[in-house]
Amino acid sequence: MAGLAYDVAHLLAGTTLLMSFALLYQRRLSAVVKVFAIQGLVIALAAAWQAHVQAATHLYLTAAIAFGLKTVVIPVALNRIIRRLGIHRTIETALGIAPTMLAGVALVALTILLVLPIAAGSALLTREIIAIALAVVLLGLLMMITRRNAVTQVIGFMSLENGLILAAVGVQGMPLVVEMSVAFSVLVAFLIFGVFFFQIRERFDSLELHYLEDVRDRGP
Amino acid sequence: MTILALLGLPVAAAALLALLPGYRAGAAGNIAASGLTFCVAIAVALGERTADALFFVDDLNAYLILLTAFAGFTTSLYSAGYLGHEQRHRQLAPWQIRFYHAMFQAFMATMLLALTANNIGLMWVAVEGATLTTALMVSLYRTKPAIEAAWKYFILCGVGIALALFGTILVYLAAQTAQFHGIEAMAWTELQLRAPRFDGAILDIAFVFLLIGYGTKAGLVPLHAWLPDAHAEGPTPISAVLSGLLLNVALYALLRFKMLLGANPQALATGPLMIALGLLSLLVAGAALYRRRDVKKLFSYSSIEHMGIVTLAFGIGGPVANFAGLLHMAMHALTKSAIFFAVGSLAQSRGSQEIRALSGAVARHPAIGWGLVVAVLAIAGLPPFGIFAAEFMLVTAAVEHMPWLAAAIVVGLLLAFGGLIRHLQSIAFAPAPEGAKDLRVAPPLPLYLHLALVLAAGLYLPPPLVGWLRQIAGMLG
Amino acid sequence: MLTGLALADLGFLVLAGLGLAAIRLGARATAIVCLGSTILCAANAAMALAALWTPAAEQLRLPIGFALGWTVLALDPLSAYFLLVVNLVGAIVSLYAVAHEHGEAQPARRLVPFQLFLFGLNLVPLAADAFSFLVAWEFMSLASWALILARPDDPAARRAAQIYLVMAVAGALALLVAFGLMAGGLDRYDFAALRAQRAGSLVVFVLVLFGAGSKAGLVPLHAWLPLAHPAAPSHVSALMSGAMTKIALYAVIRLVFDLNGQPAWWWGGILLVLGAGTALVGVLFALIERDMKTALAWSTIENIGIIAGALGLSLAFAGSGLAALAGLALTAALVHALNHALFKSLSFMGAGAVLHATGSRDLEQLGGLGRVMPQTGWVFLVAALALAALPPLNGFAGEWLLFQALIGGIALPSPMLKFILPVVAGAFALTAALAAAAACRLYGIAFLGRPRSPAAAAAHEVAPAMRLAMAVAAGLCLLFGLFPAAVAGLAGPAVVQMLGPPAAPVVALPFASLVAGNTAYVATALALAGLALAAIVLMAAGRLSPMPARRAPAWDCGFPDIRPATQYTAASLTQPLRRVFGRTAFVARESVAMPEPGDMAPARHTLAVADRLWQGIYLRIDQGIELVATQAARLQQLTIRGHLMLMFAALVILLAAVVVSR
Amino acid sequence: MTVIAQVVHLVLIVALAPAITGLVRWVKARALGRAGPAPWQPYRDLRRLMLKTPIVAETSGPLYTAVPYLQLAAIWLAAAMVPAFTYDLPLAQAGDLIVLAGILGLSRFLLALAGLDAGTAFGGIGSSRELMIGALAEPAMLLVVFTVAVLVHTTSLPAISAHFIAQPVGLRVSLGMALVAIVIVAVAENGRIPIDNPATHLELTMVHEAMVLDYSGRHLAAIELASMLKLVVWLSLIQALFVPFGMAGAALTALALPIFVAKLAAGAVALALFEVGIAKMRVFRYPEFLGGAVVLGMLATIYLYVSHGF
Repeated sequence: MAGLAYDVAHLLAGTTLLMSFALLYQRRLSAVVKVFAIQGLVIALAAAWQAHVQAATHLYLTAAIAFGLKTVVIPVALNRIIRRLGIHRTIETALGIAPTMLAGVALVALTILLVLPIAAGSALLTREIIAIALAVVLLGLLMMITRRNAVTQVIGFMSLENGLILAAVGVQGMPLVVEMSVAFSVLVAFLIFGVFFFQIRERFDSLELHYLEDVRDRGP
Repeated sequence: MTILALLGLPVAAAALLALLPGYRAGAAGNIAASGLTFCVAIAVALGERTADALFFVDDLNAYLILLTAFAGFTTSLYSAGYLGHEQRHRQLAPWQIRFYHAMFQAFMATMLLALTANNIGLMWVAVEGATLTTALMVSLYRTKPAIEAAWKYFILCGVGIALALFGTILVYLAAQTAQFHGIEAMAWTELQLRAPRFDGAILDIAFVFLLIGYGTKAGLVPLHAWLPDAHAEGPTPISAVLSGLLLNVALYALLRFKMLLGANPQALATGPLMIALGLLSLLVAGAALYRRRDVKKLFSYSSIEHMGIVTLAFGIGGPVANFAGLLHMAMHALTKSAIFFAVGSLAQSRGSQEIRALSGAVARHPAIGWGLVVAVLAIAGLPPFGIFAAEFMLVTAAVEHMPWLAAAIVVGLLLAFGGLIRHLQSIAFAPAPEGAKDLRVAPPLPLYLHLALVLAAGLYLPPPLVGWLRQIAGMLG
Repeated sequence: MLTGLALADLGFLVLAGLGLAAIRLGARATAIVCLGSTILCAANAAMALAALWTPAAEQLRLPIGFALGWTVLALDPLSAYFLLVVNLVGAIVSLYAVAHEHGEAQPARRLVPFQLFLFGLNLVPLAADAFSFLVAWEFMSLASWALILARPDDPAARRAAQIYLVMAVAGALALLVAFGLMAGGLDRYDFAALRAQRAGSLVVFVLVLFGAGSKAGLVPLHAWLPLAHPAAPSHVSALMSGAMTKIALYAVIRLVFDLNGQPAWWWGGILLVLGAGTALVGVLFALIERDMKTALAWSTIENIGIIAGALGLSLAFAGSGLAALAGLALTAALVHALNHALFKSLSFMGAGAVLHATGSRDLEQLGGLGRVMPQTGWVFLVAALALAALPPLNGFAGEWLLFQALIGGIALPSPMLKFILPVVAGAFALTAALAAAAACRLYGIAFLGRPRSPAAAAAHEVAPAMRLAMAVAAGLCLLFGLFPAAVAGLAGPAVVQMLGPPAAPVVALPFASLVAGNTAYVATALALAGLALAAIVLMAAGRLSPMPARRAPAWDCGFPDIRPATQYTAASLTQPLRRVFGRTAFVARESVAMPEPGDMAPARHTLAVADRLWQGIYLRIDQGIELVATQAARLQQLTIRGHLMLMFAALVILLAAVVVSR
Repeated sequence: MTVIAQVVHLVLIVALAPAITGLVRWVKARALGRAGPAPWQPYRDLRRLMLKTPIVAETSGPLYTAVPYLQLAAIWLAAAMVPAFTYDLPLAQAGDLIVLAGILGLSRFLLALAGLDAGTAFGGIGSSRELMIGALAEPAMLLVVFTVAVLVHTTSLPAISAHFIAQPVGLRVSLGMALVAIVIVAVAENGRIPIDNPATHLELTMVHEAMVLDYSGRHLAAIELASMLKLVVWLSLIQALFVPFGMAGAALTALALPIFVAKLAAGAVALALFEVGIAKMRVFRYPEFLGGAVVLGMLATIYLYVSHGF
């Protein structure tokens, strides 16, 4: 049982990381949303699997939230935003795809170096989970800073959050996971609301309110 | 029990104030609630040190609870006058004032929750809640710059807070390595006891994320970008509590984690990381003080600088430097909010917060102007004020441990001083701009109250207080 | 005694409170407050004198101030001596202020900081722990900053105040680090504890030189001084120049001689050379500055250089184990400190009287004041003679001792110092001669000749209290000039305290003569002889030349133009010297605009003087700060994505640091 | 006994001073092939001036009339401090070379003030140049003092003379340099050629004469006498420092006084011949001339170190 639990969890975690790379790889907005939905699904599965393995019912709730929000609601909402605001379908990158991938690999290498000193097998899965979650978090952040479209940045942020959930559900008996994921969802909701409300088409920092020039730090 | 009262009071007040119509009743309710909270905070600070599953009180958080409740109370006094002016001059609609009051109490509730929470997750939730409430308050004026500032604040702190959550989860994971599970494994009191057996390597990674996450909230360079804008665009009382309270609470969170790592023999020394960020904050913010046009941005950079100093102090560690850090936290909170009180009143009188537009303060508003002069001299670290005492301890402690660091600190302090004094002189003493009209503003009493406290702390700290602070400094290791 | 001094010091705070109340009470209350500080200062001076008479070490420990320790106040000969300096000046200047403040707008603006300034000045010598020392030190800076800002509408005053305060704080921070180094991890900052572990650290020495030197005006840390002194009201300039710079020197002596421990001989060499450079730079600028008070400020720099040189010499001797010579040099420094305090405050009060009477400090607008304000004229002549370091005034005594110490320097074992000595001696001699030229210029242009402006012609004598204060100061200058040994005697206990019994200055009391080796300076005897000879000359002239003098227009070699503009001006008087030194210490650019032949326009001579040190150091620093500030400001201009990038970078760097450090 | 010697000294120098100046002028005239006034002509000049009505500029103040007497008294005092036929003089014990320099400085200071008091252009010229010369001469003078002090370990004039009499140090490079330096200083201080021409009538080149241009009668007499006395001070200073031979100590010797007068006369003749041999310098070459003296003074000290060992 332990072997299977380990293998499945590892597989799901690995898939999440793969999806993070896939997110970085995509050039088209709709594809990014799709990949993100898949990553949400994987996370939901991972949570559900852990709920099953640890016999922790509250993790089912987490899985349900992840599935509901990340696989259904948010992708739909994002697609609507894209349509409504007429956002370009291609992604404007600050750093080319290939360099981004290279940077991603470097980050993964960094995470490996970081987790190496952790005593192996001291607890179930700890080292592997940390390595992958760390990589997902860093890749999410990388996506936020190398992609210019607001929608991709929001997705980067949520992918970062996926890393958190991966870490949180992967360990035995982490309390308050549900509470925290709810609190986090509020944050995300605000974010999406903000993007929608301020009609942010391209970037976070151009609120498209035509006053940018005279407000951004009126000082020099 | 008192803890519940401490947290329940602002929550209830927030709900009540959201419903209470009218500026007068709202302001009175806000003051009353804050005053009561302050009284309860005194009771908590004087009362016994308790710990249960969710909440606890020890010397460290009792100190900050007292400080937070006090500054919250005085700021509520100030904001009554501030909002009165805004209301008279139709800057804010009644619903906005009502919203402000509710949010003020909600913010106080999150601050106190973050301080009293005996759970790393709960504390995180509280800090996130504080982000949301303050983001809403920053955008209170609904002007475009205000909304932009709130947005920037929200995004940067959102990412920061996400990283902090990751760090929090990692700490729990580290606890796992010591076969330590469940809700206790997130309680400060328990974690602190068992930290020596945790896997140090995980704690290291966790601390980096926590440092970046809560460091964003504390406004450390290079994570500080949200801070000046948020301070500048929000209502001035909010600038005062952001600088005086929120930054301290974020640092408090860092301190707690630092203590955990300190207890673990395998874990990395956290000092150098904090020293690096603190020094960077001090130097960069000090340099950034020079080219400022907006007075509130100016003083928010000064807040960054002081957070840098406090972080440095705790990074150096040891009884003297920790004492300095603790004293500095309180002194900075009091002085900086006093400065915002003065600056807010002046800006209301002139209808502008451009430094150039504010000149002639001493000639036109002697009471507020001199108050500002004294407060800025105090924040700049001149005696006989409390910050000088704290900086004295910090520098001597730094000299003792790493002389080169003392040199860097001194350069940073001087740089910041030069920037502050340049603007202070032009605000306070340069002749008022041609045709400047001044609306009447009453000198804010909390300004003088804070200054009196800061002065008193510089001249004489009562031995019980010194003993208390020494004890906390000892706890911090 | 110490309790009395401490209580009197608190009295200044009370007076400051009264001064605040005097906002509404008007001129009478102002005068009362100033009189109050006169009395307090006089009482303090008397107590300090008594403490010097019966040298003893007293200590008070108060449970206030520093949170992690006690406030320790102590009175020993060194602090008593400097308290005497401060309070002599303080008493005289307060008396002057009684009338000077009369009729000024917003008296509280000056009255309150003035009392606080006196408080700080009195507290520094008493403070015997690092914390209260620095508190008092900064208090002094702050109060004087407020005084410089007494007329804030003047942009020059604001600029001066800003530069002053920043440099003062820089100095205080340097002292703070020095104290931290001296405490060496003991976490005890009272002087007794510091003294117990004297390590003789070079870094401390350098920091003290920077910290106290910036307050004293040691070149190249002098930039604030010529800006701040003229900007402050005259009685404040007197106090700053007379007392505050001395307190800075007190800090040097206290920290270097007393607390830091055995110096290496070559430290003294550094200070000696710095002192000589300071003296030269100061006097050269005093020679060309046309603003009276600025010229006096430069002269203060010069005298600080002389005192610093003497201190350096004393250190070199002490480091080479020559206690007696070290005592001689330290005596020179202390004697000159007291004397300079007196004559420089007298000069500033005189300049203040001129400003009061004519509304101008510009030498080119003055002239002939000796006839319209004769009493001020005579006291200023005394000041000028003292400034010129001429016998029998008190400015000479200290320089005489310094030269004796320099000559004693041939006993130094180090060849390097021996080579430096003649150069330094030449520099100090040049300084003395140039100081005489500068003093001659100040007095000669302002008080002699014919008035160069209507304001100068219409000047009137100043209020009696101001004249009284100046007369007291002038009287003391004469007294200390004629009895230089008395001053050396006062300095004696402090010298012995710093350097041990063999260093006691040799003072032969019967003739009140200063003795160094087998050389003596008996001012009284020479003055009596000079007076007798003058009497003989006068009698002989009266006997042999019976014709009464007749008044007539000046002949001037038949040159008929009697317009005041034909007189020599302040600029032209020292033009030859300016030419000689115009390419070294400063950059003097002269240009003459001659009109075309036939054009009736007057020719114009313009003179621009720039301080090389200002351009070379201060402007560079300013530019550097501007550059850094621009970069730091640019950080704020980034987009949100840019800020996120910074956050990401910080995260990755810290993570990498964690990896590397394991 | 010493007091009597002092009084004799005081009277002697003031009586001799005009004669010495007269001697210089006479020798100069002779050397130039003119007959020249008799050496005692200065006495007549002084008497004539004393009998004239002094005219005082209207624009001048009280200092103006006081300065001639004060200045004369100061120089007389300075003269009294320099060992002459004996070094055991009370006033010479009361001060040293540095005090002497100070008193001479005082007299210069007073005269420069007097030049400014009338508010005339020429007075200013004189004062201005006098101040420059004084400023440049003083370091040279002090370096000479320094050289001597290194050798004798004191700046007290009687002690120096006594030392050189008791243990002649012989000819030394450094003393030679110091001598040249002090001669240059003396030339400058006394306003002799090449620095200043006491006999000039060209106002623009005047220094000392320009300063006192407006003085007349007894005031001018006092100033003239003072400058004559000053020459004696410098001549006796040079003899006291460099050729103190024949000088008496505590016990007076019969030859001391004639030897002193002879040394003064020899100095005067030497000065006159020196002046005949060179031309007046431009004002802006003074720094080079006096700077040479400073360098010589410094070299003198350093050579002393060399010969003494460090």
